[in-house]
Amino acid sequence: MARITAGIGCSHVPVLGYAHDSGKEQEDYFKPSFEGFDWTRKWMKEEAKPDVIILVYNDHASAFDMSIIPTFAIGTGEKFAPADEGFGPRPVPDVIGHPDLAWHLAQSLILDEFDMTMISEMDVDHGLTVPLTMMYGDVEEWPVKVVPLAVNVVTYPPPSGNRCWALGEAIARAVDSFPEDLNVQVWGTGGLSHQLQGPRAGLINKEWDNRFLDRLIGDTQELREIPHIEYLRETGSEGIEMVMWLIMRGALGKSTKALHRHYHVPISNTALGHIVLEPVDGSVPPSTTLEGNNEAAQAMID
Amino acid sequence: MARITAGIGCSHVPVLGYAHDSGKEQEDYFKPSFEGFDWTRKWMKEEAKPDVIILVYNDHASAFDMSIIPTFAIGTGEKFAPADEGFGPRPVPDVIGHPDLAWHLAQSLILDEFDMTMISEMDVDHGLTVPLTMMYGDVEEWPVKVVPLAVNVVTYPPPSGNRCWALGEAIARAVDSFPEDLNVQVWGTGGLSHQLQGPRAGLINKEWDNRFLDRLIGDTQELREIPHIEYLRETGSEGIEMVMWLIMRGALGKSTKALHRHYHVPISNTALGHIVLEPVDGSVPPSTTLEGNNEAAQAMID
Amino acid sequence: MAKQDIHSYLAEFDDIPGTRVYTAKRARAGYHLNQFAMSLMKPENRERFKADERAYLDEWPMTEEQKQGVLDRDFNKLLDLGGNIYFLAKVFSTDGLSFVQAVSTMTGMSVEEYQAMMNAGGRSPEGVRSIKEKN
Amino acid sequence: MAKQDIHSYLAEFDDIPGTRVYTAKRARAGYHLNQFAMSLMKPENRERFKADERAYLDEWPMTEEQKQGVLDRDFNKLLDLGGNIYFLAKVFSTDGLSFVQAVSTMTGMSVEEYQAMMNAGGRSPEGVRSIKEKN
Ligand SMILES: [Fe+3]
Ligand SMILES: [Fe+3]
Repeated sequence: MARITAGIGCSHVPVLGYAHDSGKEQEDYFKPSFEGFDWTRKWMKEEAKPDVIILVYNDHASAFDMSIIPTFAIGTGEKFAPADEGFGPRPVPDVIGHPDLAWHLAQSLILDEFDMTMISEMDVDHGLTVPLTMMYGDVEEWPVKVVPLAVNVVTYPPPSGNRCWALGEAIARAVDSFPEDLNVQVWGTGGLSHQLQGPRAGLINKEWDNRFLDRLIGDTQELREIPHIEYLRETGSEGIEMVMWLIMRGALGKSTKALHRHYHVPISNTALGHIVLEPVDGSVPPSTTLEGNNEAAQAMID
Repeated sequence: MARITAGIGCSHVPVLGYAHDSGKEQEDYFKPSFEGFDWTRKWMKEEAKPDVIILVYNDHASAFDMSIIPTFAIGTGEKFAPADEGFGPRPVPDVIGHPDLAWHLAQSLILDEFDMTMISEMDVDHGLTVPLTMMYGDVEEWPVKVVPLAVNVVTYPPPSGNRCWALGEAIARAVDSFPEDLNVQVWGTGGLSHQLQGPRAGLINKEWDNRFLDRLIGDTQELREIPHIEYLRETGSEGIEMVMWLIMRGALGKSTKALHRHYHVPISNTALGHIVLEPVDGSVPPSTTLEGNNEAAQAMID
Repeated sequence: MAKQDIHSYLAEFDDIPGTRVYTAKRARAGYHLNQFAMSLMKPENRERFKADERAYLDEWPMTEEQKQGVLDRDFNKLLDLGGNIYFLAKVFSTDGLSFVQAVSTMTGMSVEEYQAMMNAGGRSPEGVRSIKEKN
Repeated sequence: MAKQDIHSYLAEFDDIPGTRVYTAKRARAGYHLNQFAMSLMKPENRERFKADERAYLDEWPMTEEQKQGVLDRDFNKLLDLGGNIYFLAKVFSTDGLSFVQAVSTMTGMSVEEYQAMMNAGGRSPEGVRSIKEKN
């Protein structure tokens, strides 16, 4: 049976992809960013060894233009190529999907009353590939399969924090009912505080970011109540990406502990953070909405 | 303030579009189908006169292929052309959207924790244009604006009946908060019983269909509990389209009365039905999930 | 109350006589078959397909069985191989067939027999609701 | 508890100093501006744009103000006119500018000043949370 063994929250700063791809990791400016991932790379390789990552990220006008904006799009394809974001695609391997798990998730989530979009053909941009690079470094092939889960956090409104957390819980239920023995991680990417636009650009809020990281740990569910306006005011217009971390957190269940935590400024326009979490009590509430839970369905079945 | 004044459920049998477009409405085979709409056409023109229709339908492999499958896609574009379904587009006017209302709905629904996809460019097939033809007949321009709401009922699972009803309730709340004075109807299309595939093709279940129509009237909420398997067994594989009628029904609130009802077999492979409903008590439960309802949001606002 | 998961939800679908529910499993198996069918929405592709069906099919990463099913217009087989009826409709529309004509070929009835059944009110659900329950 | 609707939700966004939240209203106003920017993802379009910016812009149903904003690389103005930063990024990438370089132009600082601020830990949220509350 598949099981969620860990969750990772991680910024997806594009310049770190560039630094890696052009061999600049050891330069003074980039070194502290990459060093923060040393522990995690080792742990991924030697201990965690996930089979599949459910990788929550957002597309930055790469795969989706303004003609179609899905709130939650799950990648059901066989593979996903790195997107050309204007400088040619990143020289990293194709991302190999796990359509069996992806379709299982999609089906389970829809029955659980999440209104998913299934997408079989798309390229994936830095939002997805930079965290892979940070965790795995230079590889010929990604040593893991990936189910991409693209969340709209660009056009307002993004999903609420509460909805994201609830989606995470539903993902946990769905993984739990996947029959194959799989070691699954859930990643939430983006953030932390940053603002890329307007006269207020460059905003960084270390205190708020760290309070956010604090509250991913343990059993508090406070984060699901943070309204969009608070992310905007406190963490900059692009800090809203942090709602994606709540999908990861929700999927870890009742309580978590942190195995590793890293926060670094400056890098580009963004506060870089990442956290590695393990479920302590991974239980999630039962679905009240799964179609078959209703009496009429049961009557037909039993 | 915008208000939902009526709801219509209506089959969208392609051959009726063909019969209309080729001047065969008066032929013996088609006559009883069209006559059932005489009352409604008159009522629409002389009494109802909606400004906008929120038109729930499904795409039949016209705008969407298998590469992307949104559960709920709301049309936010300025206009939508009739799709070429293999014989050239139907010779009917372009469908004019209402992007103001559509975006208002999309925003409100997402805050209400429905995971909408917004789509600005798409063609609309018989699922949307045939009901317009049945209600308005031969016109130079459609005398109404349309917000298309495309529901996946092709690839399993479609949304549950309960989810559809709840979406209708959320649509009612959203319409209620649209500031412009608009007379809005909600239509649910598709069904009634039909099966277009396999050795069991041609299935028609008059009794079940009429029980379904019965339960759209009054204050029962029984229909939201019907599981997919019951539609499949009782009404044929394509009868599942009836879940879209529940979005319409949910949007009408607590209780309804029927102004007109029509059921006819045979036409093509499908049981043709339509019903015109008026809200008696249009109230819907308040949202428990709207982002701003939570205390943290309130604290920031008040 | 017993809890149902996606497996029991899906398992029920196999208990409906003469019906293939278009589940993810079928959608995946039939992906390229359905995308091929979709390509026939374009007039220029219809022309190319009609000119040389086999050559056109060979442009698609479909299984040999799927290609043969298309050549044979064996729609029941194509449903088994992951075809969806709304996509397959692009194939029989290209042939100039109506839904009634095409659908009848899946039922083991002639077009006339099928049309007669529909004119008489359609196929009764009696006896074809469940394989297990024989109702 | 007071009930919030979409209007109060959106109204709050206008209270954030120096920030344009990309709401539906902006998304609609900027639709063709953003779709134009997206077109620069294709190398051949970048070449055509660079060869004659005005002519390329005239192929799009954008307002004159939007076109002038692009020609001037006035990103604050383009944000006001419905541009989204991830789409506008295709314009400044075409110019060979990094995010830091392009973003700094919106702040009234030189690239060096902006870079220095970021290296020192970024802009503090103190005083720029709310126009109304001045905090
Ligand atoms: Fe990002
Ligand atoms: Fe239909």
